[in-house]
Amino acid sequence: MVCGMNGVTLIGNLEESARKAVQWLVNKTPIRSIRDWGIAFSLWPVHFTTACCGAEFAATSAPRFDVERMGFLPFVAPRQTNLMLIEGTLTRKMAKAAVWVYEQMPDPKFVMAMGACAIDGGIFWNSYNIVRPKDILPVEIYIPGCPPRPEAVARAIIMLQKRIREGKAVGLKV
Amino acid sequence: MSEERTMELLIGPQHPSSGHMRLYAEVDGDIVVRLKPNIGYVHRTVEKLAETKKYIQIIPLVERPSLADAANHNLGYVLALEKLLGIEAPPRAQYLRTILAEMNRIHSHFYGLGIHGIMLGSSTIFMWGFADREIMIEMAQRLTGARLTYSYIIPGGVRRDLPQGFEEEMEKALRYIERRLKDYGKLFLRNPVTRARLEGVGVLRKEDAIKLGIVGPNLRASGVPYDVRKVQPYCAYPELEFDVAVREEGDSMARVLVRVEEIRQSMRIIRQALKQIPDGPILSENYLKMIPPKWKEFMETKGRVKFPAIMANLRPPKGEAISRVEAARGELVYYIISDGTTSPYRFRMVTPSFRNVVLFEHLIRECRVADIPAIYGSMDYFPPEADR
Amino acid sequence: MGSRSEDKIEDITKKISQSLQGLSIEISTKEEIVTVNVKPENLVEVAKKLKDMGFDHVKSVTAIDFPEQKELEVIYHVSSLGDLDLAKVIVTLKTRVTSDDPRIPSLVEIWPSSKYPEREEHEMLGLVFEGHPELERLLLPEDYEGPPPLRKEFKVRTEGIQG
Amino acid sequence: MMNLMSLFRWILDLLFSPWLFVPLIFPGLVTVFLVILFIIWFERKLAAKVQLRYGPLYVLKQLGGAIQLVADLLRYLFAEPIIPAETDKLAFVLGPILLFGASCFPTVAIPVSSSFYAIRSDISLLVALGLLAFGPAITLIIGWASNNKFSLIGGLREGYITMAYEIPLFISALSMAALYGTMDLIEMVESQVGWKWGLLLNPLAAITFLILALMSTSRFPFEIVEAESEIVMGPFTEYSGILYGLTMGASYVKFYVLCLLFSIMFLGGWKPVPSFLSWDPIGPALVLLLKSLILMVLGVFMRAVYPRYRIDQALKIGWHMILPLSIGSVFLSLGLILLGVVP
Repeated sequence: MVCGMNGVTLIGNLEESARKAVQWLVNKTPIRSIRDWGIAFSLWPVHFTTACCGAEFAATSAPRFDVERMGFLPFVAPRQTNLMLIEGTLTRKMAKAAVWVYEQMPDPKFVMAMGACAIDGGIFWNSYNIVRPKDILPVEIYIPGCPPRPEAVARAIIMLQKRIREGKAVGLKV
Repeated sequence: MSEERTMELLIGPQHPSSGHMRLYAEVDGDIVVRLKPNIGYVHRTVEKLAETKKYIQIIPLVERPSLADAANHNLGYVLALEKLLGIEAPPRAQYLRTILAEMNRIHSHFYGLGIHGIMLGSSTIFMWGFADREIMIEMAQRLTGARLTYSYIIPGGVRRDLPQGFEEEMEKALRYIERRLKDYGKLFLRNPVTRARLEGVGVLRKEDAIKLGIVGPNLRASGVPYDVRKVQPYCAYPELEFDVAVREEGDSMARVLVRVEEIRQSMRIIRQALKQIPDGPILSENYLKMIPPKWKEFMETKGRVKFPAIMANLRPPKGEAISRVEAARGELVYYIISDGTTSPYRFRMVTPSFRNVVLFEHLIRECRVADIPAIYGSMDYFPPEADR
Repeated sequence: MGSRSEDKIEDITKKISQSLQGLSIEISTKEEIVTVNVKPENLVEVAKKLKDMGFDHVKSVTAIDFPEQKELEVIYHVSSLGDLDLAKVIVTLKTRVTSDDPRIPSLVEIWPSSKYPEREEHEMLGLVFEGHPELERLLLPEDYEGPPPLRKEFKVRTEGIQG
Repeated sequence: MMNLMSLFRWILDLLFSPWLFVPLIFPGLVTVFLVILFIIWFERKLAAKVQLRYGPLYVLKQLGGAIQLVADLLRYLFAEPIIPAETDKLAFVLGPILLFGASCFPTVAIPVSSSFYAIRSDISLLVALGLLAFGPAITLIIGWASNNKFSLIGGLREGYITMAYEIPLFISALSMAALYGTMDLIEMVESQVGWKWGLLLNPLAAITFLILALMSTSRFPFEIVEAESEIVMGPFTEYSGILYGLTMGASYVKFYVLCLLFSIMFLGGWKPVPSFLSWDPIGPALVLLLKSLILMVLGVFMRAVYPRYRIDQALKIGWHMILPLSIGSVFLSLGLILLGVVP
């Protein structure tokens, strides 16, 4: 795309160079570490309960295991959130919905799979209506247990925060 | 009319107050003309899997669909299995089963109250509900060792005996919950905004409730005193007196008040059960004699049950059995047809939420868009339990 | 169970057998469960009679696949909510239908509470209820084409050492 | 060297001159951001305290998680701002920027002290309220532009609610103007001499103004425009990244401006300036800020107490209860003037 400005013609793709500039700027360590710190302490999971582990997920944000201390605020719409928590079994119908919601979320986004059913089918392993989350979504952290105890979910959140701040999280991409 | 007046609103699986299902709402301005639920998002084929599992393996399978109310589901299945096997649990085990069932009812009602609170916008009631639920979960953890999925009730009895000092701690917990229920009354039940949002909303008349076969607190809030614990008492309910919480109005507020009243009744039941609990074995006689003496002595000292070898390959005689249990959300029916092998020929599990699905189309009609979460929350509908 | 309620169940079963005189094949009772075997043709009249007697709702509709006799058995568990005496009794209404053309009159007009259970049995075992207002898919995903899942020939993976 | 110093002094004078200090520093941009950071954090901590838990803590453990909002804003800054394909792109992107701007404009008309103000006009109350009336129109544009059913319903709800609260808001403000005999905010504060605050003179107008402030910025129990459990996020459902950050901040800024107006009209503005703080722009500014912060904490505490009303109930309250009350407050002011009670 060529754009002329008072006689000076610029050649080359503007978006491409803008994206490179952003990546160069963001990858400078001070900005990168501040960004990772910001993302780590404001992990908002989208309100998308997939199965019965939702009861234990709700218990983690309840007063006894209050995970809002880590800045973890279950939020409403996919657009404003950056974490998707697969709570329990993913049936085929729900898997379609999970993929749509995942694609609607803005870019630095992470996926956590909670419960034995989300790891490899759990007690419903031989059901004909079950999908493994690892086949359809880039899952970062698996939480064993059926249902996992709220302490396990809180520990998984802290592990995800550490991974983000070390830059190893898959969802960071840029 | 040529031009389209109504707009189809998809309140899909990803929505703060839709739960694990999609609601097709025909909306004309702010008025909901018609609402059709599309369930099946958590259909994990429990009935088909039960045909591939052994009888003892079905206990954890049966608890998963209704996680918030696992003890009643476990109890219902084991009662049906005991009818097939023709054995009876000893009196002490009957009392232990009743205590766990009522504890589970209390924290399942708090779960329903909390979810209803967040749907109305009051996040405080969600947090309070889940805080008080943790107390009963902690007591259940002391009794059975697990938070939600207890698998505590086995054919012929229960797995563990009362731990030391359980009665005093339970008395403290119940007294704390009674104090908390007063705060709920002040902040939520008598709050002018809640009353404006719930009273007169989603009225279920008595004849419609009976015609549609509604169960549980939704039915008793419309004036029908049907409670399986009174109609066909099981476990230790014949010896315990409690009354059935019934209200006449049938609107959303009545359903919430029935659940709060049932929490009080369950506390009363637990107190009586803990006082009258008889001594004796916690596993039925014909399984006790199969256990080698060394393990039997272990069972006396530790108060924990060692499974006899026969449990692995239970082969109930050919035949069928049906059992009814009053789960937290309503009447739960199990129908097992066995053909003499180690796994059932046909396993039918009708959960209370599945019988309340018809409420969606019936109740949420000609009401406001803002009434959808209000009525949905008042039904205490748990989608995984309905989809099985 | 006090003796008073035993004889109450006796006279309820007597009332049922009187009212279903010629229609049913045989009636048997075991504790509080009254089993009524019926031919598919006169299922609707039996249902009407039971409804008039006070059994006002369907607890569950179960269909069982018997591949050897190539038959589907449909079981209606019916009881009463309004009248607490009748509520003690569960009437089990059983009919048999050939499994390659499973047609059965739907009882939704008589008992509206059987709308969703019948839909589920239609989806799970391919049973067609004539006269059902919306006989569509209920639990399975939209793009599911396989045979009805609860039929015996629909096999599901089992553990290797099941034996 | 000299001109460098004079240049620096010139910039300092310019900065501290009223025309730039008011819109930029005190009631303006910098204080707005600080107030947003503080009030949202305090709201979450207050709600958490009521709900038997801690609220944001480990962001900065010593200060009780004070910079939680900095982390949230940073996340919004670096999140990808998604602009859906079918939306009306220009209106979609400009909407939040205009909304945030429209909420910040009225701070220009708010005086800091009797001698330090950006614009002095004898109708500065009308200027502030008039600029405030921009917001709802832009929310309608946002709701319409983001081509999403829930945001369409949210935008329409904003339209309904605006009718219900805008008129009584003006009436109760004008009843106070009638009481003081002027519409100039500075004279209003001057005339509240001693402890004759507007609140004590005409409590009816104070109550209606406060309730309408809650209703206009959709705070609980009137959180109807972005009712989470019914229409996801209302008009702001489709926004992600910094665009959503702006819309979230806009309602808090509008509430901040309304609280400033309330404390000027009813709580005697910057009147009792304590002696140790008497340096002209800073002393009165801090007193005014303190009063409006207390009011904001009260408004924000409602989240922990009330569920939310339905749209028709809120409109009924607006039209049937608050409008007559505000008309009543006008008569109360007239009565006070006749009795000669007025300052």
